[in-house]
Amino acid sequence: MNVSRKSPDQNGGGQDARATPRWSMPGLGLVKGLVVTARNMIQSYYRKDRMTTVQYPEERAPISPNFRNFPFLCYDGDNPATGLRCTACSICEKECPPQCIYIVLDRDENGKSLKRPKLFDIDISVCMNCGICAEVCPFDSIYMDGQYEMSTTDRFGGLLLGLDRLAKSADYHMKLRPLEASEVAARRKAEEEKKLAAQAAKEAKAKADKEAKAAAAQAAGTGKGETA
Amino acid sequence: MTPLALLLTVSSLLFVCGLLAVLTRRNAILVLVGIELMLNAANINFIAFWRYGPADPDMTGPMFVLFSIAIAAAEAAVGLAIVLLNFRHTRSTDLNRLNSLHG
Amino acid sequence: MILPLLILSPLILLAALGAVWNARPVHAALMLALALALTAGLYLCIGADFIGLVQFMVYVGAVAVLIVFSLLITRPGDEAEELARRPGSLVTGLACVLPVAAVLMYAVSHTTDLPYGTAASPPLPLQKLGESLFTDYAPAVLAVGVLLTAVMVGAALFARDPDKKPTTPPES
Amino acid sequence: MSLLAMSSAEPSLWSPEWLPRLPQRLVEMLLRNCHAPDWLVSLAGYAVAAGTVVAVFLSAFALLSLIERKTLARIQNRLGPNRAGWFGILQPVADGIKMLTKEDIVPAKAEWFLHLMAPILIVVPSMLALGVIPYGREWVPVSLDLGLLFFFAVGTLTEVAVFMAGWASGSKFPMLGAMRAISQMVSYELPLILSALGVIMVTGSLSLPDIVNKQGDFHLGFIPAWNVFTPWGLTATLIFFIASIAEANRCPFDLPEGESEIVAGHMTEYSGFKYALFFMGEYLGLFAISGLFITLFLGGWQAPLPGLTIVPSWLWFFAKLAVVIFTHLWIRGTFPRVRMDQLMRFAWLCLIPMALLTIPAAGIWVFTGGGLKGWLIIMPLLLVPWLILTTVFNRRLASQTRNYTFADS
Repeated sequence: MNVSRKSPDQNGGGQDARATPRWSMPGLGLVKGLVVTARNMIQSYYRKDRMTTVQYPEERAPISPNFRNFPFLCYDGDNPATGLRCTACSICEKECPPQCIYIVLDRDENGKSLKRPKLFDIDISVCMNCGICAEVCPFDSIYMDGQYEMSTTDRFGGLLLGLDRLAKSADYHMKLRPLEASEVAARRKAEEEKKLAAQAAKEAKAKADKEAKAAAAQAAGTGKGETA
Repeated sequence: MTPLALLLTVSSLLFVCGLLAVLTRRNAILVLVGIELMLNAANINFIAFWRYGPADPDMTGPMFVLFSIAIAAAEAAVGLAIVLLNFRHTRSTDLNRLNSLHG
Repeated sequence: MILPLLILSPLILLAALGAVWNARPVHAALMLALALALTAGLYLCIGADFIGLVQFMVYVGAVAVLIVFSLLITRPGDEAEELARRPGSLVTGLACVLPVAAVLMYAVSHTTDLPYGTAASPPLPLQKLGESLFTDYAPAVLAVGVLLTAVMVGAALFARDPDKKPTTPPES
Repeated sequence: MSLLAMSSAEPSLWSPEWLPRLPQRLVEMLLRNCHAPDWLVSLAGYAVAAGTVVAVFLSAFALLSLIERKTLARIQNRLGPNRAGWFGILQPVADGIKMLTKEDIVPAKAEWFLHLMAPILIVVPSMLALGVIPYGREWVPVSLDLGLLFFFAVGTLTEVAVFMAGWASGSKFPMLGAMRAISQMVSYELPLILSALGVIMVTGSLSLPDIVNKQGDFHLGFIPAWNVFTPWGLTATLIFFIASIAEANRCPFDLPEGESEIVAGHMTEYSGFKYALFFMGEYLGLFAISGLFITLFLGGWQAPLPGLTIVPSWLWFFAKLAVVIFTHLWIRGTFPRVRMDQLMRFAWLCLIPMALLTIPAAGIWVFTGGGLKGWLIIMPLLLVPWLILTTVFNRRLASQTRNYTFADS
């Protein structure tokens, strides 16, 4: 009894049950059990911490940051058409075990790749939420979503997600899983800076080269002229 | 037709039914069914004669039926216990296969 | 007063015939339960309320259930093909039964000559029944008590597994 | 019919005591004014009386199906049904609509006739049994001289019905459930009837209204003379209550329909309205056996204190019924299901000997004239065997204690 009073949980009395005395009043254990359930019942009316029920459609339990469901595509900025990180490299399409991803590369009129998907479909009736697509993506584009209310009345179209429903902004990702998203953002920023720096260096180098070449050409010209 | 004659006819036909079951059934439990029917027929006779026969202030008829019912229950219990015991040995309740004692 | 009897009697006989003729043992046992229950109704109709209810309780509630239960334990097959294969037993059975039926019907037809056709005794007085049960019939009650105790112990001993070994698998 | 005895008292039409019989009397008055023949008047009266009982207990059944779920939920710190209507008050309606509109499936191997008859035969005995219970001083639907015997006799019909359900379904789980149910009912019927015998001995009557009238006095001015307040009656009350839980197939004796073991026992192959009938029969049976329990031991419709007799007697009956039913729910929410061998051993080794002992104890109580002397003689007579039996029972169970290696860690 002492134990159960200390912790008003359902398993109160579990400890002293093990240390059963040699002889106890027959029927006493039954009464003890009845007391436990009666306390449960009465306290459930005034102790809010006993009731763990979340009344789902009105209120929702917060989902864990580790909760992973179907994939989504991340885009930077405000416009999903231009900011999409996906380059339609088709790695995820090839790695997907149930092959639920379908990608068509977007090309311009000359047939040159635009490095963005024209079509990006995920059939979530086939997807098994393994997360391999998110792992293999080298462009930080595809991530696992936290959305779980996916039910639809349309068995085929409703479960085939196209770009319009897959594309979600980087802010959404940040809100969904701040830890992972900020890490990714930092890395991307660093890469971006590196790229910029590299480009700057390259430009500088190119410029220097050009200048050097020009200087050399000039020098050669003058030398030639001199010799001629 | 008086009620007495009706009841006696019913009871004798019931008895005949029970007898037929005892004679033709091969399953020991269904033979017991026949015996119950015959006991029941006898009980109907007792009640019929108590009610429609000569005045019976001592209620011998119902009294006899009470004892008969008690004994019928006992008989069914013992009979079925024997059948079950036998079933455990021979895996059968067929009376034609209970012939290991005939010489 | 004869109308309920006229309705119940053929029903009892039909149920009894069902118990005798039905090829499926469980159906036969259920028909027996029906016949016994209808007989209880017959007793209720002719003023033996107590006997009727006791009949219902003991026969339907105990005996019929016991029979059904042992049928479940032994799981007998249907007897239909056996009955069809060996009509000899049926002929013999009928040959034995018909003379009995004839004798009984003869006796019954002479019983109707008795002068009393209507109810002679009042409906069963319960108080008096109980009193005479425990005064005049006390030795009989004691004997039945001893019998029932012996039966209970005996049946329990019979039905008990002598050794706790698993039963032998049935030979197919 | 010799079975039926009309009640002859004719107090004022509008007294609260007569309220439940108002419909019956109104119909009778109406028919008399139309110069209907006497048999028609009494027949219509009985029909209306039966209709009243059926209406009351069917609505009580609907209410109980909700209250049971709410109570069990609260015991487990849940909320229970709260969507249909205010606090889930329309849940029984929703359940009913669901049940009625479901497809009625009869398995291919089932015997359709017995399969159909079984649910009907489950409901009928419970309804019949409800008809003989005295609900109030003036409210006895059918007053039988042999009421108690009638109650037990129709109660046995349930066994046959359960067997029919199990066997006619033509499948394994129903069969197993039916076998469990029959062995359990047969075993627990004995202590049930034996513990009621003491009441019959003390009252000297099988009529339920007589039994209630006999419990109308008050000892020392405030202790009601209910049978539960006697030493033999206390024992018989406990035994009867335990056996009635088993007879109603409720937890912890719900092996016949143990969901986690054999799906739903004999009801496995039933659906739709037939399943609803089983459900109804079970709850009506619970009402009936609790009503009998109240009638035999808790003083029926008698008020618990002398000053409270102004409250209509049938209200007292239903208050007691509510308490008893709540105890059933409480027990269901508390105890785990027992094992089959424990169940049987408990009935045959513990309950039946004790129930047999209550009969001589009741005899001694009558001959000593009750009072303190009766208590002093009877208490040791019952207490000592009880302690011995329960200790032996506990020992035998304790020797079979099983250690669960992983669950206990």
